[in-house]
Parts: sequence; structure tokens; C-alpha cells
Amino acid sequence: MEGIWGAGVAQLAPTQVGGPMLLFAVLAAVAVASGVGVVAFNSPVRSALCLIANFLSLALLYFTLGAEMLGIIQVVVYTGAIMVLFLFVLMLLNLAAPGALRESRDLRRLGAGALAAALFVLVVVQAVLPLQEAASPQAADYYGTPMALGRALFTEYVWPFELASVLLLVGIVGSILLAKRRV
Amino acid sequence: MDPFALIWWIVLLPLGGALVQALFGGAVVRGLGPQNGKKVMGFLAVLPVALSFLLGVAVLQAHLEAGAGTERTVVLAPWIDLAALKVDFAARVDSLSLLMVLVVTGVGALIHLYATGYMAEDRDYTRFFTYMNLFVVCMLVLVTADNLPLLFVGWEGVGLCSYLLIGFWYRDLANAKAANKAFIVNRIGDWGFMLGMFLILVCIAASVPEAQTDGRWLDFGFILPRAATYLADRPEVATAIALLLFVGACGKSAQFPLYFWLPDAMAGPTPVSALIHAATMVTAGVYLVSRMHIFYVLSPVASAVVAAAGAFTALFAALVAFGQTDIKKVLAYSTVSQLGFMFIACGAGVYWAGMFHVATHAFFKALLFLGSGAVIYAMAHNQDLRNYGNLRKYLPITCWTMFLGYLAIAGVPPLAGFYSKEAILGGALASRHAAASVAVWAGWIGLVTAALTAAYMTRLTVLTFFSGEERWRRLQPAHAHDGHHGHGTEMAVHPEDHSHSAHAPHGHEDPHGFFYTDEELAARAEPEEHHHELDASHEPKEAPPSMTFPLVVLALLSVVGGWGLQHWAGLQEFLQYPGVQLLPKGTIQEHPHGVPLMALSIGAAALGILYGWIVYRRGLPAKEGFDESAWHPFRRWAGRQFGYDDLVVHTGVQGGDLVAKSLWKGFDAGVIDGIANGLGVLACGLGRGLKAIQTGFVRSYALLMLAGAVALLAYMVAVLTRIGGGN
Amino acid sequence: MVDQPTGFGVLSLLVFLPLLGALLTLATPREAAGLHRTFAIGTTVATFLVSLWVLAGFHGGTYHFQMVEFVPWLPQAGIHYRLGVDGISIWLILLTTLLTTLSAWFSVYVRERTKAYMVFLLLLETAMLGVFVSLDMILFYTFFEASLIPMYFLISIWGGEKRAYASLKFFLFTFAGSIFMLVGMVALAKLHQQATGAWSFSILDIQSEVASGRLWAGALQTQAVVFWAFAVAFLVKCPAFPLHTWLPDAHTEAPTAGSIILAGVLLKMGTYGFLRFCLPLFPDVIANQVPILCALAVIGILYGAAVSAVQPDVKRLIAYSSVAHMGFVLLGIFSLTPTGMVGGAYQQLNHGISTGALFLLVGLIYERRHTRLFRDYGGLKAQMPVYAALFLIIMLSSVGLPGTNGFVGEFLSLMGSFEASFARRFGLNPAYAVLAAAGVILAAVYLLWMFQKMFYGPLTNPENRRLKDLKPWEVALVMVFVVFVFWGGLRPATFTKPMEASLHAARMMALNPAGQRPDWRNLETEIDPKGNLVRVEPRTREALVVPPAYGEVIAPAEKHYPLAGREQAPNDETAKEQPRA
Amino acid sequence: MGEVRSLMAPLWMYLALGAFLFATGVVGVVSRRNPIVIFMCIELMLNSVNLTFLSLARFAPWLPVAHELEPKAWMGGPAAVIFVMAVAAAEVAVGLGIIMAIFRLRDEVDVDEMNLLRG
Repeated sequence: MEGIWGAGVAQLAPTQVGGPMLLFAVLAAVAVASGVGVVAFNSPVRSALCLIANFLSLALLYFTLGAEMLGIIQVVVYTGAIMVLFLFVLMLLNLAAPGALRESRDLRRLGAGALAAALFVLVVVQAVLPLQEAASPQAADYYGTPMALGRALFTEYVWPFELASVLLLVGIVGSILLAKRRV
Repeated sequence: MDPFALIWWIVLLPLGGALVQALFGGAVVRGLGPQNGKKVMGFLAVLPVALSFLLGVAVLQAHLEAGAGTERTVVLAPWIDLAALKVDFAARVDSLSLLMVLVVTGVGALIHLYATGYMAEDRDYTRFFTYMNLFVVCMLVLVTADNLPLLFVGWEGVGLCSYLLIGFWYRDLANAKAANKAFIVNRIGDWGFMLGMFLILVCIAASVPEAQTDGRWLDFGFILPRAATYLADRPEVATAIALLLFVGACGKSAQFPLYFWLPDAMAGPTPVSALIHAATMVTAGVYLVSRMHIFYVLSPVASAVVAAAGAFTALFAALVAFGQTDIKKVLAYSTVSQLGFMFIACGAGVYWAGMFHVATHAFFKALLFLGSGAVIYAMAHNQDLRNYGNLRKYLPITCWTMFLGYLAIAGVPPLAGFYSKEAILGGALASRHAAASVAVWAGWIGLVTAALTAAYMTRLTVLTFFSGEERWRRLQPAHAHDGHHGHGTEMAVHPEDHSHSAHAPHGHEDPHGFFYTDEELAARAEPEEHHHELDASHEPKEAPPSMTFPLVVLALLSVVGGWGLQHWAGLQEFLQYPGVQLLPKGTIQEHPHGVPLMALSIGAAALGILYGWIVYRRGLPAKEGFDESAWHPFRRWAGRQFGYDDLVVHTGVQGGDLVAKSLWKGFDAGVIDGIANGLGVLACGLGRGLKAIQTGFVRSYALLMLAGAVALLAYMVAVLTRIGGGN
Repeated sequence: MVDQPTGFGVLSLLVFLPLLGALLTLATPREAAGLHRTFAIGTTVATFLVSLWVLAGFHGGTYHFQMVEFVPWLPQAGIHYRLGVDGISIWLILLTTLLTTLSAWFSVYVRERTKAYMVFLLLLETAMLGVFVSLDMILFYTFFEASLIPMYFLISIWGGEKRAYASLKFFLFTFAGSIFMLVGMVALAKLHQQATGAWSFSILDIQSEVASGRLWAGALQTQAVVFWAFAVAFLVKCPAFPLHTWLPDAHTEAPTAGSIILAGVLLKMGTYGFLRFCLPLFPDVIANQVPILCALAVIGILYGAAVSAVQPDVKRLIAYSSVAHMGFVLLGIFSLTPTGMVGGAYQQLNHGISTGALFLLVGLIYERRHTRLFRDYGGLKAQMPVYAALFLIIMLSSVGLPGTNGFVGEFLSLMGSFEASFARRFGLNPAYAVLAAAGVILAAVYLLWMFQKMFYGPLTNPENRRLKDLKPWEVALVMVFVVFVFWGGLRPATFTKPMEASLHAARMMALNPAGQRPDWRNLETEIDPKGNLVRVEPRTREALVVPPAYGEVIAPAEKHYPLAGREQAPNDETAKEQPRA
Repeated sequence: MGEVRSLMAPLWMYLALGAFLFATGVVGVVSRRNPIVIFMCIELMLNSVNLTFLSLARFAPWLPVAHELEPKAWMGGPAAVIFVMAVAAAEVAVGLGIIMAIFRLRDEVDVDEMNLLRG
């Protein structure tokens, strides 16, 4: 591990080694814990709260990556909008009551766990470890700023952007249709 | 203007006529009323053909001035135009084509005139003349064409018109069947023709360097001269070509083994039989052989085959004619027989004699058919010889004109038939051709056939016009069934039909206005053309002048035609030009008008006439009465064409049907679809097996997806690591 | 040489105009049947006009592709949007637009679900046109398959009683066939990549590699395999014996417009594919395959004719007759003689016209009587004289009567196969030509039989007694075909001239040794009016239309084959009797 | 601004975190019965992907092969994240709508009770 650390830390000012690692460690811990929570908790409401925590931690991680803009969007869109939607629906269907749906401890869960683990291992071994030496950021620092993002979206990615807007529109219409009493 | 350019007017005038008939005929007849309308359209039908004839005379004039030996090509327009092959709408003006043009248009015009009277009662008057004019066009294309493909256009065109006209009274299914038979048998001939054409192309193209041609490989002016040089030392190829072409000629000119469509073709109206199945179309084969005679000259084998086929057909048909009781059938077989004579001439190498006989035969056979038409017309469309007798009292003109025709075909000097038959037999007997032995035999057979011809024609004439008793007097209507051409009696809308079809088919609504309402239907219903049968009370009446006039003219031609063409017009010299210059020396030579031959042929004719007169002058012998079982077995057998027709048609139709059905049901539905459906069943089985996995639960699907993803990833990892690291 | 992007042009307009029309039609309310028809017919007419425009801009004197459009698409995979038209495709485009227009016109008789019907018709037109103009194999494949879907629905929704079976069979047969083609295409692209280092699905690139002999240099043994991968797809589509059994069912069950287009255009995709792919791309093996393909063609001619002679159902009869007619096309093309190939290519059009017209006529009577069985008809000639006359004309063109278009095509392709087989080319022997010519007899047999069954004899079935004759606009509809029947028969040059250069080129691509093959990319070679492959000074694609000054001859046109040696001639007669295996 | 840069742990950690969250989400999707929770897990997965996008965009812009564009200006990562969010939003909106509709039809939303997908 040290070697890897060295590779990563080499370009960094030695005095600041601890800071970022600490910060990352904390956020990552929160993210992992909340993520597991989402899956593990039996009551959907708890899962939802865990998910919120997870989103927040991810938002902060985005900050550490220098993508402030996206971090903010993350907080607004996910934590703000999507999660509220979730909770709202939960209330509406009052599935919140614990045991509303008894989870079956069947073989499928084991299989899922095993497969997921395998996935994780594969990804880490194959994609992550080879990148150990890539410790220092390469992209320009401003890459996360609203300006850069905006320019990208409206120049290079303008078509996907428009498509996304259409998609959202369709989503809105669709959800309204579905929500109507008479379909 | 260049008189030879007229040749295309000759061809195109009747085409205009046909179009007029087709497009405006119905309207005119409806507009002017059946009587006047038919008069007008009849005139418009005869006019273009007559004009063509006059133009033909003009062109002949120019041709003779230029010298009978000259050949001209008049190009109207390009047709097929490829780098490798060019074919033009090109007409050839030479003695051969001009002779045919004059025969076709001349006799054609007369027959058209006749038909205006004969068909006057028919509801499809204009349709008839459309077909007739169209036929004249095709025939003219055939005889004037300057290249094989164009000749083939006319060749199949006349076949088509023959098909249309045989089936003209289409409401009688028998006619339709006869029409199909004619067309299909002709197509067999066309098959040979086409292959012959290709073989010519291949050989000529093989022999001639590209440089020598602009791609017009199939023009006569290109083929015929080169054929001699190229094929002179490879007779086997010449034989192949000549025989293939002869297959075509057999089909068109009703030679054995392809003759058997012609008798059935008599189902058509009588003018059609006269024009197409006696005077012109059936002689196309003779024309073809004469046109392409260089190949026959180069191939003794083929010539021998032609002569043999001709002789056999002549004899065969003459014998069959004795067994016929239908007046038109007798004439039909005599046509086949006479065509046999023409092919004897071709086989013997005296092509000019063949063409000579084409011309004279056109005269007297057309005359005979038209005369028989007049008889049939007078006898309420009854065609049975056995119901006639002593008609000379009622139909004097018909009788005596037809009598002249009969003398002509019987070969009585100095009538037309005598000269041409004389020329043929003489040429055959004196043939110095490489295949002389066969030709000579053919000549002798021809002589015998001449006697037979005289005999059965006497039978026909005597039974029809002479032999005192009027046999239809002892006739109950029951007998007069044949010759009933079904003048649309089926079509008359009977009351029960009303009740039967008082509702529109398949449900009552008719949004598109597809069907007649009851009122319209009633309006459409024509009064039944009550078609009076021949019975004892029948009083025959002479035909109108429009019908008798052509008879007179043709009778005149049959009398003087032979002598005129031979001595006055010098037909032999006239016709030899396009031929002789291509022929090796000595293959054709003036046949000896020696006394023995003349004596022999006159004797043969006399013998036949005598026999006929003795047997039939007292009227219908008991052995030939309506009770056919009382007939002499040979005559019955002969009457059924010695079983040939049944054999061929049965084997052809039944066998073909069997094979086709077995192929369809057996192979198509059985084997191929069997395999295909088998695969289908297999797939379904597999599907049913795999269906077990499809629980329908989202999460199991998700799990499967996950498993798949992991597996895929694992595989990639394996591969990548083998290659050595991702990046 | 890398192509410069040209942007979209008239061909794109041609191809996607029907699609546009389909979208417009989709936008109309479901009930407004009249509106759908207006849109559909309007679109097809407009497309036809555009195709006339294309024809006007087309120049017959060159074998190169014209009006080429090149829009980069997937550079890494060498897949691009690449359209163009040459002498082989030009008339098929016209045929497509014409037949679609007429079918749409006829389709006023479709009453249920007109909207969907018209939309499918227009989609089908886009797909068909796309097949004929695309120069990129992936593009070609896409359109080739896309044409199945609308046709599938046309049959399975508006078809006859057994429509489900028929449509499925149609789809599976053709689809299964074209899968092989896709494999072959990828193989070609891969070979191109091996030869030049860059993937390319453009048939221009691939063909020029083939012409220079580089493409197959490393992979001669696979050439036959790839050839058959393509050939199978096209044989199914043609359809050639024994892969034809989808055709009778599809034709019979399809609605009239479907039958017209199926017979008129979809079958031509097969023969077109042969001309476009199989001849130019496999020069080293094609000679060995010719006997097999010709044998299939001859069997198809005789087999189709024989079987159609015993059909109780008029549409089935015509369908089987298509098998026979397409046999002539195949025979002509694979005679690989100048006359034969022109004949085959021309017979494509004629078959489209005559058989399309036959299906139209049958459709007209079917709309009235809702039966296709002969026993329900008979004696119609008295009832519907005009209909009978038109039917007669079309039938005769199908019989191949001289003076109609059918004759010229049959005649030339027979002549070509006759030359090739008498010259013992490619191990053919005269039996091929002689037997094929016998098919002409059989054609008369079954078609006359059909005519007799429908029109001759007494009018026995009282149901028919109320039939009115055709309406004026129906007559006009058929007259369009009649015009082409006689035009094609009396003035074939109109249609053959523009084809010739491309056909000569395709022939030389198939037969000439490397170096003497025409090259679709190399604009410095040209086919001169005599059919020789000559050198010309460099030009741009835009300048193709001006006939160049022809330079020295690279490969002379081989117009007619000599007989194969003197001793062959006597065997001709005998060889006809027993075909050599 | 070295300030920001200094706040960073090495790339592989971010990636590992992303991978872990993704795996967790997967487990949830497959093993839970409550459709809403399943949705949450999907969100979780999407977010983990976002994280990966961003970290790669930040650290190793050359990895998401876009050779033509010089590394510094590669905005594919952030843009992708935006789009993922958009898609997620739309998906949640529609998905929850569907769930409500189903609930209205049959008063429970247990995924295991629904096998409409069965052929």
C-alpha cells in the first residue's frame, strides 16, 4: 500500500498529506455505511434516509474532486427533489409500516451477494488497481466550474443536452398521464 | 418519293385499320345503329387492305423496272440496339417478299370483303375485323421482314391472331380449347425457330470477325451470303440449323408431326379459315424455308427430311380427308395435304415451285373455303356434308365458282393447280439434289396423293352440289347439332337467372358500384338470338353479292392464275433470282415438261375424279351415313386421324398434368416446405424448453442480467489479461 | 484516395421523401381515410417526380456511379452514408417509384385501417429505394432488411385467409437468407482491412481492391464461401428453385398492392444483388459457380412453368410464373454475355411491369368478387370486354409475345445463354439453352390456360352476371402498364441504352484478369460505346456526365463467343438430347 | 488553485468506492421486494457511476479514449454526470408514477406478485 501511496502522494506537498486522506476517509465511510443501509434496512423509510445521507456524502466528494457545480446540483436534484418524491410516494402508499413487505431470505439474496462481490472484485482488480499511479489530477482545475460545464453543455454536448430536455419533458408528461385517475 | 418506301405503308395501313376498328368500332356501331354502323366499319376494314394491295402493285412495278433480281432494304426505325446486337424494323423488297405481299393483300382484301357479308349478323363485328386487320399486319411483317427477329415478330403475331380468331366465338369452350391448341403447337414450332436463329447467330458470329459488322448479325443480307462460305464445309451445322428452322415451319405450316392443330382451327369463322388457315399463314413455313433455303441446299439431310415430311403429310392428310364429314374439315385436311406438296418442292430444291403452289393454292383454297362458307351460310350453319346435296339448284354462283376451284385443286389442266403441282412433281422427279433419291420418292408419293386429292374433292363437291337428292329434307332438327357456333345463346339473360342473381354477390352492399342493379341488368338483357337449326323445311338462299363477288374473282384467278404466273409473269425466272445466285450449280434446273409426267398427273387426276363420281353421284353411300358404326373400319380409323391426335393430346395433357401436380404437391409442398416447417417445429421445441427460465418475475430477470454481466466482465478480464493489461 | 464529404443530395431526397410522407400520414387523425390516401398518393407521386428528376440527371455513357453522396458516419468501422446510382439501378428506381404510385392509387379499395396501410406502403418505398441506391454494405443491408417489416405487416394485416402463415414464411425465408449476406459483408470488410489496413463497408473501396486483385490475394480459398453467403440471400429473394416456396404463399395472401410490389420490386432486389455484389466482387470463383446458378435458373423456368399450369388459384398461378420469369433473368445475367446480361437486366423491368400488371388486374376482379379461384370465373369476356382486352394484352406480354416488352428480355437472355452454352463457356452445355427455351412453350401453356379459364366459355356462374366492366380510372391505371408493355417491346433501346455501360463493366469485373477489370473508384477508366474498357483522362465525379475522349483500350469487349471448336458443332443436336451433368 | 487539488485522495480510492456502491446497489435491486427500495438502489448505482465519471474526468481524462481532444479540455465526464442526473430524474418520475398506477389497480406492489412479463 505504501508504494501506492507514494505514487499518489509524490507530487503533493508533504505537509498536507493527512488532510485530504482524512476527509476522503470520513466521506467514504459515510457513503459506504449509508449505501449498505439502503439495502439492508427493512423499512423503506430508513432506506430512504440512508440514501439521503449517501447522496450528501457523494456531493461532498464531488466537492473534493473540484466539481463544485455538480456537487451543488447533486444536493439540489437528488437530495432536494428526488428523495422528497420517494418519501412522498412512500407516505402515499403507506408502505412505510415496517413489515409491509416481508423480505424473503431466499437463495436469490445469496446469489446476488456473491455475484455483486464478484463484480466488485473484478472491477477493482481490473480497472482500479492498474490506475494506482494516476494519483495527481490531470484535468484543468476549472473543469468543474459552472462556466466550463455550461460551455461544454452548450457547445460540444448541445445535442445530447437537448435530447435530455426532451426526455425530461416526456417524463413529466408520462408521470402526469400515469397519475391521472382515468388512464 | 422512293416507291420502295411504300413498303412500310403497305404494312402500316392495315395496322391503322385495326386501331380504328378497336378504338372506334364499338362507338360507331352504337352510334349509327347496327346496320349502317356495320356497313361503315366493314368498309373501313376492307379499305386499308385493298389500298395495301394497290401499293403492293406499285412497288412491284418499281421492282420490275429496277430488275427482278434487285433486293432492297427499307429501314423504318431501329428496334433492338445494343453494342453486341442491332436489329432494325427493316423491310426487304425482293421478288419473294413481293409475291407474298401481293398474295396476302390481294386474297386478304377479297376475304375481308367476303367477311363483311358473312359476319354481318355477328355481335362482335368490329372485334372480328380488328383481329383480321391485325393478322394482315403481322403477315406482312412476316413476309417483308429483313431480319430473323423481325420475321419472328410476324411469325408469332400471326400465331396470336390465329389464336384470337379461332377462339372468336369464345362462348363455346371447344373453340377456346382449339385456339389454345393452335397457339401452343405453334409455340413448339417457335421454339425450334428461335433455337435455329440462335444457332445461325452463333455460327455466323463465330465465322465473321467483329470488324465486318455493325452488330446487325441477323439481317438476311448479312447471314445468307456468309452462310454459304462458312457452312459449305460443315454440313452438320447447316443440318442442325435447317432442321431447327423446319421445326418452326412444321408448326406454322401444319406438317407432320405438328399438323394436328389445323383441323381443330376450323372452329373459327369461315373467312378466318380461308385467310389464315388456307391462304396465307399456313404458307409461312414454306416462305421461311424458301427464304432460308441456302441452309437446306447446303444440307442434303435436311432437304431429305423436308421432302419426306412433306410427302408423308400429303398422303396422310389426303387419306384422313376421306373420313371427314364436316365440309370444312375436309378442306382443312386438303390444306394440310397441299402444304405437304409445297414442302416436297422445298425438299426437292425447287423452291420457286413451292412458292408457285403457295400462290395458286391461295387462290383455289381460299375460293373453296369461301364457297364452303357460302354453303354453310345458306344451310343455317350446318357443316355436315351428309345433310347437303343438289345445292346447285339453290346456290348457282357458289356452286359453279366452287366447282372451278375443285377442278383447280384436282389438277385439271389448264387450271392453276395443274401448273403448280406439275412444277412440283416435275422438280421432285427430276431432282438432281444430293438427296435426290428421297425427293424422287416424294415425287411419286405426290403423284399418288394427287389422285387421292382429286377423289376426295370430288366426294366433297358431288355430295354438296350434285347427287340429286336433297338430304336435309329427311332431317329432324335432332341431327343438326354440329356447326352450332353458340351465337351467344348462353348469354341471353333468362328469367330464372334474374331470380338466381337478384342480389349482388357476397352480401348486398356495393359501395364502389361494381355491380349492375336489377334495372340495369334487365336493360342489358339481349333478346335471345334464336339460332334456327337446319331442318327439313329449310330453303337455302344464295349469299349476298358482297360474298359472291370474291368467289367470282377467286374463281377467275384459280382458272388463269397458274398459266398466267407461269407463262405470262414468268414466275420461275422471277422467283429464282433471290435463290439461284446463292445456289451451287445444278441443284435446280428446268424440270422436263416431258409428256410422261404430264400424262401421269392428268391420268391421276382423271382417275380420282372418276372414282369420286362413280361412288358419289347417286348420293350418300350407306357406308358413310350418320351411323358411323356402319362405316368401313379403315375410313373410320382414317377419320380419327389414325389415332394420332388422341395419342399426342392425351399423352401431352394427361402426362403433363400428372407430372406438374406431383411436382407441386410432392416436391413443393412436401419436400421443401417439409424441411422449412421441420425447422420451425425444431425452433418451437427449443423455445418451449427455454420457456422454463422465463418466470416473469422482474427480480429473477435482474439476477440473470447481473450474472450475465459478471460473466461477460470475467471473460473480458480473462482476455484482456491474456493480451496483457487493459491499457 | 479519401472521399470528400458531399452532403445530402437528390438521392437522399428520393429515399426519404416517402418516409416524410409516412410521418405526415401518421400525424393525420385515424378516421380521415381520405386524408391518408391524399397524403400517400401525393407522396408517391412526388417521389416518382423526383425519380424522373434523377433519371433526367442520369448519364448513360458511363459505368461509374453518379450523383454519389458521401456523409461520414462511423469512421472507425468504415461505415458511411454513401449513395449513388448507375445503369443497373436507375431503372429499378423508376420501376419502384412507378409501381408504388400505382399501388397507392389502387389502394383506395383498402377500407380498414387505411392509415397504417398507407404508412407501411410508404415505409416500404423508402426501404426499396434505399436498397437500390446505397453503396455502403451496411446501409444496403439495413434497407434490405427494413423492406421486410412493412411487407410483413401488409401481408399479415391486410392479407387473405392464410395470411399469418404466409407472412411468417415470407419473413423467415428471406431473413434467414440475408443473415448469410451479413456474414459475407463483414468478411469482405475484414478482408479489406487486411488488404489496406482500414475497415471499409463501401462497395466502391472493396470493389477497387478486388479489381486490383489485392483483396482476395490472401484469401482465395474463402472467396467461394463468401460468394455463396451472398448468393444464398439473393437466391431466396429472387426466388430461385428450390428456395422459392415462400413466394406463392406470400403473393397469394398479400393484398393487391403488396403483390404488385412484391412481384415488381422485392424480387428484383435479389437479381439486383447478383449484379451489384456477386458479379463484381468474386472474379476468381464466379466461373465455377455459373453452371450451378444457370442450372437453378433452368430448373426454375421449367419447374415454375409446370407447377403454375396446375394451380386452381389465379394468384398462385401468377406467383409460380414469377419463378419461371425470374429464372430467365438469372439465366441471362449468368450467361455473362453482353446480350444475355442486357436481356436479364431488362427482363427484370419487364417482369415488374407485366407481372405487376397481372396482379393489379387480378386485384381489380378480386375487389369485386372476393375470390381468386378459377372455378368461380369463366366467360367474363362477354361480361367485361374491356377488362378482358387489357388482361389479354398484359398476359401476352407475360407470355413474351414479340412486340411486347416481355419478348425482348426473354429473347436476349436466351440468346446470351445460348451463346455461352454453345461456346461451352464455364462448363455449360447446349442443354441449358435448349431446355430454357422450352420454357417459352410452357409459358404459353399455363397463361393461355389461365385466360381460357377466366374469360372463355359460357358465363356459368350467376354471381358474375352482375359484374360491370372496369371504371374509367381503373382502365387508366392499367393503361399505364399497357403503355410500358408496348414501349418496352417496340423501343427497348430507351431502357437498354442507359444500362449497357454498367452491365459491360459488371461483366468485365467478373471475367477479366486483375488489372483489366473496371474499377468503380478509378475514374480514369471508362466503357466506350462499343463496350470496350478504355482509358480516359482524369475526371471528377461531377464531370462524369460529359462523354470523355476515349483513349487506348485496356480490355476489348468480347461481343460474341465463337463455337467451341469445330468438332463441337456436330454434337449440337445430340448434346441437346442428353444434358451432361 | 492548489487548494482544491490538495483536498484529494488518489484516483483508485474514488474508483473503489464507486465500485463498492455500485455492487451494493446491485444487491439491493436483485434482492429487495419493495419496488420503491429497488428504485432507491438503482439511484445508488447511478450515483456510483457519477462518482466514477467525475473522478476519471478529474484524474485521467485520457482514459475515456477521446484522443482527438487534448486532455485538459475533456468535459465528457461532467457532462455525462449531468445527463445521468436528468435521466435519473425522469426515470424516477415515471417509475414512481407507474408504481402508483399499479398500486391503484391491485392494492399491493410486491414485485414478486407481478409476473406480467411472463410470455
